[in-house]
Amino acid sequence: MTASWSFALLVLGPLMAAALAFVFPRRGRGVALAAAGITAGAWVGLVREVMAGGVQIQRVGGWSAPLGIDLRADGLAVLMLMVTGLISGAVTLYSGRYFRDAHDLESAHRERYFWPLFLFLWAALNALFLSADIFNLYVTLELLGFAAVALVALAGNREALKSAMRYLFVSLAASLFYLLGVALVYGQCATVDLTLLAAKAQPGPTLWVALALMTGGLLAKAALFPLHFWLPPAHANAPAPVSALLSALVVKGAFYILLRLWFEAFHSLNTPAVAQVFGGLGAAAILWGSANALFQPRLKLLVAYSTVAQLGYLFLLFPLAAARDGGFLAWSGGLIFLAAHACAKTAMFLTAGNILHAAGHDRIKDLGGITHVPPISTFAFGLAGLSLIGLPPSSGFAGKWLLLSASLVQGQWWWVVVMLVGSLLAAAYVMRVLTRAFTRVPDATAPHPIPPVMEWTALAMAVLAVGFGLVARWPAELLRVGVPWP
Amino acid sequence: MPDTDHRLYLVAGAALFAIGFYSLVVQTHLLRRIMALNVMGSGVFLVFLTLADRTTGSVADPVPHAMVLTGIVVAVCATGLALALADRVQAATNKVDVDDGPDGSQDATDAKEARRG
Amino acid sequence: MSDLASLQLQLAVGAPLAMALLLAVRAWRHVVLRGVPLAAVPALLLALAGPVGANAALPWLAEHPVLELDAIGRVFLGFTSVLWLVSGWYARGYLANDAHPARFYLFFLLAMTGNFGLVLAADVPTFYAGFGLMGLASAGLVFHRGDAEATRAGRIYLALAMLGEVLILTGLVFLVVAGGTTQIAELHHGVVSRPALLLLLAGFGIKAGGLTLHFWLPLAHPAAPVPASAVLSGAMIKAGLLGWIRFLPLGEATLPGCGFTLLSAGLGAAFLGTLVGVAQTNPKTVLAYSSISQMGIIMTGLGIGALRPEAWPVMQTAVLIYATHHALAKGALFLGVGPAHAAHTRRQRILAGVGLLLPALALAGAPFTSGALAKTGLKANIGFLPEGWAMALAILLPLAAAGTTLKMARFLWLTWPRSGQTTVATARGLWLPWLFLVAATLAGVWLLPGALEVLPQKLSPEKVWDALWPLLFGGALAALGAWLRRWFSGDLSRCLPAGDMGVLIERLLARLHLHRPVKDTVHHNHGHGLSPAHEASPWSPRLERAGEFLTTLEARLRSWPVTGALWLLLVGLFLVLLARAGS
Amino acid sequence: MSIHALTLLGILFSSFLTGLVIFFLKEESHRLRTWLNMLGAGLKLVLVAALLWGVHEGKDYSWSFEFLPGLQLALGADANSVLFVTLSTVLWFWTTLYAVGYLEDSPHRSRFFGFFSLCVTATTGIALSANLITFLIFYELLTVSTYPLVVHRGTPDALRGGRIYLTYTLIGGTVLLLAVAWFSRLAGPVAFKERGVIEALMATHRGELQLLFFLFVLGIGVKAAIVPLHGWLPKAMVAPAPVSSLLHAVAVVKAGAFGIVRIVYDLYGVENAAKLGLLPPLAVAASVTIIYGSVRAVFQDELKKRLAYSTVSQVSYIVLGTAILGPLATIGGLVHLVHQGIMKITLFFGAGNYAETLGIHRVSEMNGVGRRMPLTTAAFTVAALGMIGVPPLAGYVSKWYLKKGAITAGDEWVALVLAGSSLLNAAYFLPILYRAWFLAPPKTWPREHPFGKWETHWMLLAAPLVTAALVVWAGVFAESSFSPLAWVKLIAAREYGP
Repeated sequence: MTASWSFALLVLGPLMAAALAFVFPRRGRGVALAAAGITAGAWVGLVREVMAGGVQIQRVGGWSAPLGIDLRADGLAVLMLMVTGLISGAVTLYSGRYFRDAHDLESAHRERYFWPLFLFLWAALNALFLSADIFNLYVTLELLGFAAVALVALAGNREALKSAMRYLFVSLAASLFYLLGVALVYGQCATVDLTLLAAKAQPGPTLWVALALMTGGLLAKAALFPLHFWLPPAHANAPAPVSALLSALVVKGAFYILLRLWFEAFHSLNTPAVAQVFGGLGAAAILWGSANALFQPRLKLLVAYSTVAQLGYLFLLFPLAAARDGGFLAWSGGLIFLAAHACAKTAMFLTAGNILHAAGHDRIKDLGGITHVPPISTFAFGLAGLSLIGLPPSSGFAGKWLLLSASLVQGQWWWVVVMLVGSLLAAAYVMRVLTRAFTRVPDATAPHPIPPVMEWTALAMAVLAVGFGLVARWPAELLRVGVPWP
Repeated sequence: MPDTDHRLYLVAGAALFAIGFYSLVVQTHLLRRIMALNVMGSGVFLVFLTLADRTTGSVADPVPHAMVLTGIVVAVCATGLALALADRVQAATNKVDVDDGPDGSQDATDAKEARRG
Repeated sequence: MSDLASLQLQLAVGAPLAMALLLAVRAWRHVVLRGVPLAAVPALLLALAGPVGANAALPWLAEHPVLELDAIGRVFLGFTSVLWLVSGWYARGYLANDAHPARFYLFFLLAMTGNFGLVLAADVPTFYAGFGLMGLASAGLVFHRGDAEATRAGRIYLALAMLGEVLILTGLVFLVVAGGTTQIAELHHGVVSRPALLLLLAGFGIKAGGLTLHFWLPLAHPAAPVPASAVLSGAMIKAGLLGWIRFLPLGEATLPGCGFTLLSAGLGAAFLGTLVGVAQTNPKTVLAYSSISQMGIIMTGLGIGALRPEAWPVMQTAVLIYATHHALAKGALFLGVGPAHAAHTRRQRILAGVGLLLPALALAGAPFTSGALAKTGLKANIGFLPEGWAMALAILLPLAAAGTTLKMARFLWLTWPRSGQTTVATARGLWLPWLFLVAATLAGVWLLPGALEVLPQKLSPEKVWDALWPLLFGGALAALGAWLRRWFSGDLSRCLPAGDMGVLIERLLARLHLHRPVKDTVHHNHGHGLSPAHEASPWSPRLERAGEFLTTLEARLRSWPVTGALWLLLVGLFLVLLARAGS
Repeated sequence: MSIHALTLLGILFSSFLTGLVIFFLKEESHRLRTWLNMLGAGLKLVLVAALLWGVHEGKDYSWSFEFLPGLQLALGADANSVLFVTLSTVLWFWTTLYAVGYLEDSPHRSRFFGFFSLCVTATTGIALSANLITFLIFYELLTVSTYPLVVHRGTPDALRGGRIYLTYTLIGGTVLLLAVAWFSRLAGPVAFKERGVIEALMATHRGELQLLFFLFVLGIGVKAAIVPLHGWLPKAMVAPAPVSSLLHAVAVVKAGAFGIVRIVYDLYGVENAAKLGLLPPLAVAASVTIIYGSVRAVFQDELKKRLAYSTVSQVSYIVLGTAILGPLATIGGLVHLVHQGIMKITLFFGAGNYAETLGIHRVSEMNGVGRRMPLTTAAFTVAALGMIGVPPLAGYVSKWYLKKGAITAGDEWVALVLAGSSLLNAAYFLPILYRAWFLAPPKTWPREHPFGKWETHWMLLAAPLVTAALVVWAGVFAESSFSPLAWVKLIAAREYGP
């Protein structure tokens, strides 16, 4: 019973809030907080059901698949919902102050649109994680894309608009790739329900084409190297909280669908060769993204490229989790890593926002003069960096450790090498920023004071990114619920 | 209905999709790109409808129609959003075609003195 | 063991240490300075009256006794304490107007502590502790004067002292491991360990000024203030000897290698000392060289002991006698330098002359002197040696004696109190201690155990002649030299500089430029100084270029056409993969 | 949770919480910060004392918590860890006192002391970690928490030093991570145990174990500054003096040495390591380091650089001790863990005092400093002589046992290496002492900074004097039952038990 309520509230809560916030622009913050409260409650109810009674399925309007629309919550979905909730909560707190910047005349106007879009995005995400069929996934993905693009455009300046435009084109094209795939799949199997597909899917030319198209589209949305071309500008030019949302959650949506496809619906087609290619692309992303992050002129660009790199780690999950022994190690490892990266990235982008706010720019080479003034933000950045580098006991370490041991168990040592090199590169670019924090410059410019709530939210997320590693056992158990294992 | 027609429609849809994608990639004018996307979309819908007729019964499968309808709605929204955004871009850059040089990240320009830091 | 005895032992070592520590307290400093000579009194009393076998165990330090007084130790403690006492006494006058008396006495007392400690040590760590303390502290004495000469001497001394101590420590550890105990008395029931033998020979050889390791000595002894050189040359140098006696398995095993090394090194030292010594112009340097040759002669004694274990008991007596004799005489000569320079009145001059002459004769081994006694003691045991060596020694030892005479003549020549010499040096408080030591020189040896057994052989006429002819020969040589000197003028010590080999080594090092000049890079920002605002790039230039290349490449990659193509490629790739898997 | 577990956690948190609080203190609240520091240090001291007693009584201390499926975060206290934890705690107390005096009215003190406390937390964590993964965690924490201290001054030099430090340590950490992961895969998540845990694998995985050992040493050797992994140490000298003392005596380098001890004794087991033929290479590496470090030290004019290189060589004594089979060498190595600590920290305190009071940073500026600052210089002298191995000071005891152990084990060459290193130590320490005591002081010092009654700030004076006293105590009373040596003998007995 509670489950069905949870489903409803998780999707409708933010959606209603979005509508309200649109109608009452002044009340945006309060509405969002309320939505956060509601979703949190709903999530708690849901997670208790899932832990107790396993996978929860909700048939909307009582229609069952293939005709009806199913909502489904297993361990993976619940975990994603949790991450979404956490990040959105933080962003809510942060943005409540962020858009009240007296120095920026447009900020009020921005805030007016921020709240509805943000809540809409939140609703789309929750819906995405709960949907159980590939067409629903398409719809939610599309909605997610719209919200995201609009949010990027919110920054309003030239670069932001241009990157938003490009983002929109890519995301639409990608969705169409995906949709075409869906069409073919339906044509072949006459269903779009994930579980039914798992049973029905027979390898055949149509499905091959379909899966290839879907994967291609989703890879573009997940900005996996070499299709990351839209991500850095979009993430770097969006307002700080938006960048946080994009890096932490939006790209993960596409990744989530990929997991559902390859490990659930079409696991029969998931061959080692495919898995290795995914892994290879992931590895390339790690190296390429980190290497580029090393040379970025602006803080937010650096963080964006680090996202490109970190997404690569997620894709190492494919070759490792597909294998028989140590598969679950990698599965849980990859997803814990996902959560870790979400928290850490949020913290980083929020910190970047703070620094931008304090210094009026985010050119790394000129940060020396000021960064040591807001120590809390620096501290937050450092902690988040800890998790990105994967230093123990951070959650990043927990995830990396599981992936490492999985690859060692399976003797796929090359991934080990990639991961370790990746950590070192991460250390290099994180330190590039932190070093500035310690530089002492005689003529340090007096910074623009940062509202405490913004600093503390960033710090909280960073602490979460580290502390989450100490309780990483719990998500690992959660993920066992309805683990999509053939 | 013989399969040949199916294959014809499918090929046509695929062709539309390909053409759309091609021009999305090569065109720089924003409106053209938006239209390219719509062409791609139509290709997909065509494929959908074709496949709806898979069953050799009197009545076609309703689900694809539903999906296509949804798809069209989405496409319309997308086009709307894209047009609005394009308008803003034009206002900001007073250009209608966005070249792909320094896009947002100002790589080429900032990169050099960036590396001093 | 009675507590009294153990207390005596502790006092003997503790007294100088305590005084050294008291020096730290400014308030009591002047009191301590006055009382310095007393520091050696407990040791002297112990040497005279202490019961042999007395030992002191300090439970909080180690479970076994750490200090013990045995027969050998007693002899060494005897002359050592006398020397320290007298020098301390002498120093009070000598340093009357010195800049840093406290510093001098600090090192003086510490060295004294070490010296007594090593003499009385019952176990290896204690011995080494004493040895190390003495070695380091005496460096302070050598440095004391602080002028260029002293600094150079101190450096070289310190270098060799450290080398010696390291060798010794290593050797001792080998010994302890082989013997399975740290108690000196029980060490040699274990097997003889070759490396230990080697290391100890070299290590103590440095202290004892054995040939090739001796060159620090003629630099250090003169550089130190007179009272310090007296103890250096008289007492501390004997620590090396004691080390050998204690740690070489003498009288237990036949050690041919060791024995021949000692013999040859000893003889070599004896003659090299003469050769270079006579060339010196500084009387103290001459004395230092004579110490080298004297120690050389003693080493021959040890050598015999090493070759012929059965001979060792007798040899030991002889060696002890010789050591005592040399210590006292050499001390007297060093201390004599001061008064001799300061002698103004005629009476003083005569007194000084006699005072110098007596120990000089003794060293030269004139009949009826301690020197003669010591030499006879040594010669008596040559018989133990194989023929060749016996013959050689029978000839060489007298020649060495002649050499000693020559050096003594040179020394007297250089220091002989002449009328009308006006030196600023006031001799207040120098005469008494010095004369006391001269007396001790004449008397001291006869107190030793075994001295009187040697005596009867000594009185026979041929023995007297044996003692006499080297003296006359040496005298003749000296006269000849003095006569030649009329025609040949010029400083011999130029071509035979003090610290013969050391000089060569110094030159070698200088050639190697080991002491690189430190480049004066500016290190101001080491303090709290602030940095210039702009910092250099974190990346190396090559890395920077790599970075530029990377970013431009990335820019290309991110253009629409490229990505579009890649996109399609990816889709195709997956298609192919799937197909290959499927079919 | 048992009282024992609480003790363990208390030891960690006494400094951790202090650190956290201090971070958010106002820069001005100097008194409060000082009190907090001393309070934390004192509390930790008390707890460690309790621990020391308990372990001596043979009580069992352990606490664990599963943070990943199959991965325990486990703390425990055996003789080894107690040795290290005691050392670091005692020295931390004095270093804190010293640092308070040293950093008076310099900026960013809250940041400094915050990380200072974290650093020590990590160190004690390393000491108390009962299994490999916990060790790894604290090891990395140490790396991270030390960096801000190294770059504290924020000068270009400091930043460069910090960068080099991080580069080395992070790469080392990564290698260690690999080794740990691999080892856990091989032997499962094992806990440290006296005489090792790998008997079962010896027969089957010989080669793998050897490779792993190499990786371990490579990873930990960076912190232990084994040549050629030592490059960061001299560069890190730009840090303020208390940090250098921390790096060299209490935390980082020590953690490295201790790590190697752990790996050899409690993971592999020294007998097993010998069977695998792992010890000789380690011994060679250590010897090379000893000689190389000393030689480099001779040519440094910058006082702290000289000390740094001397650390490079001195710390490898510990490694050398572990690399030689036999209780005697073990004793020598482990006791040097303590002795090197107290001696080196004294030296750095001295160097700091010279820099702080007179602005002296180079040996060539030290003429006659003994007259100006007799007490400091006396402490410095004691420590330096101890380093050379002059009896009866601490260093002499370690060298004695090391040599004895080496010769007993039949590695005579090691004895010669030690002899050579003592000579070199003398070669770079005695000139300093000579300058300090015998040469005439200059008219004016580079940057004199008057401190009222004493020759320098009393806090700066107290610390070195106490540690110097410790040096003497550890040497003179070595054989007594209240000395590092006695405790180390206990450890050796347990490591080589029946």
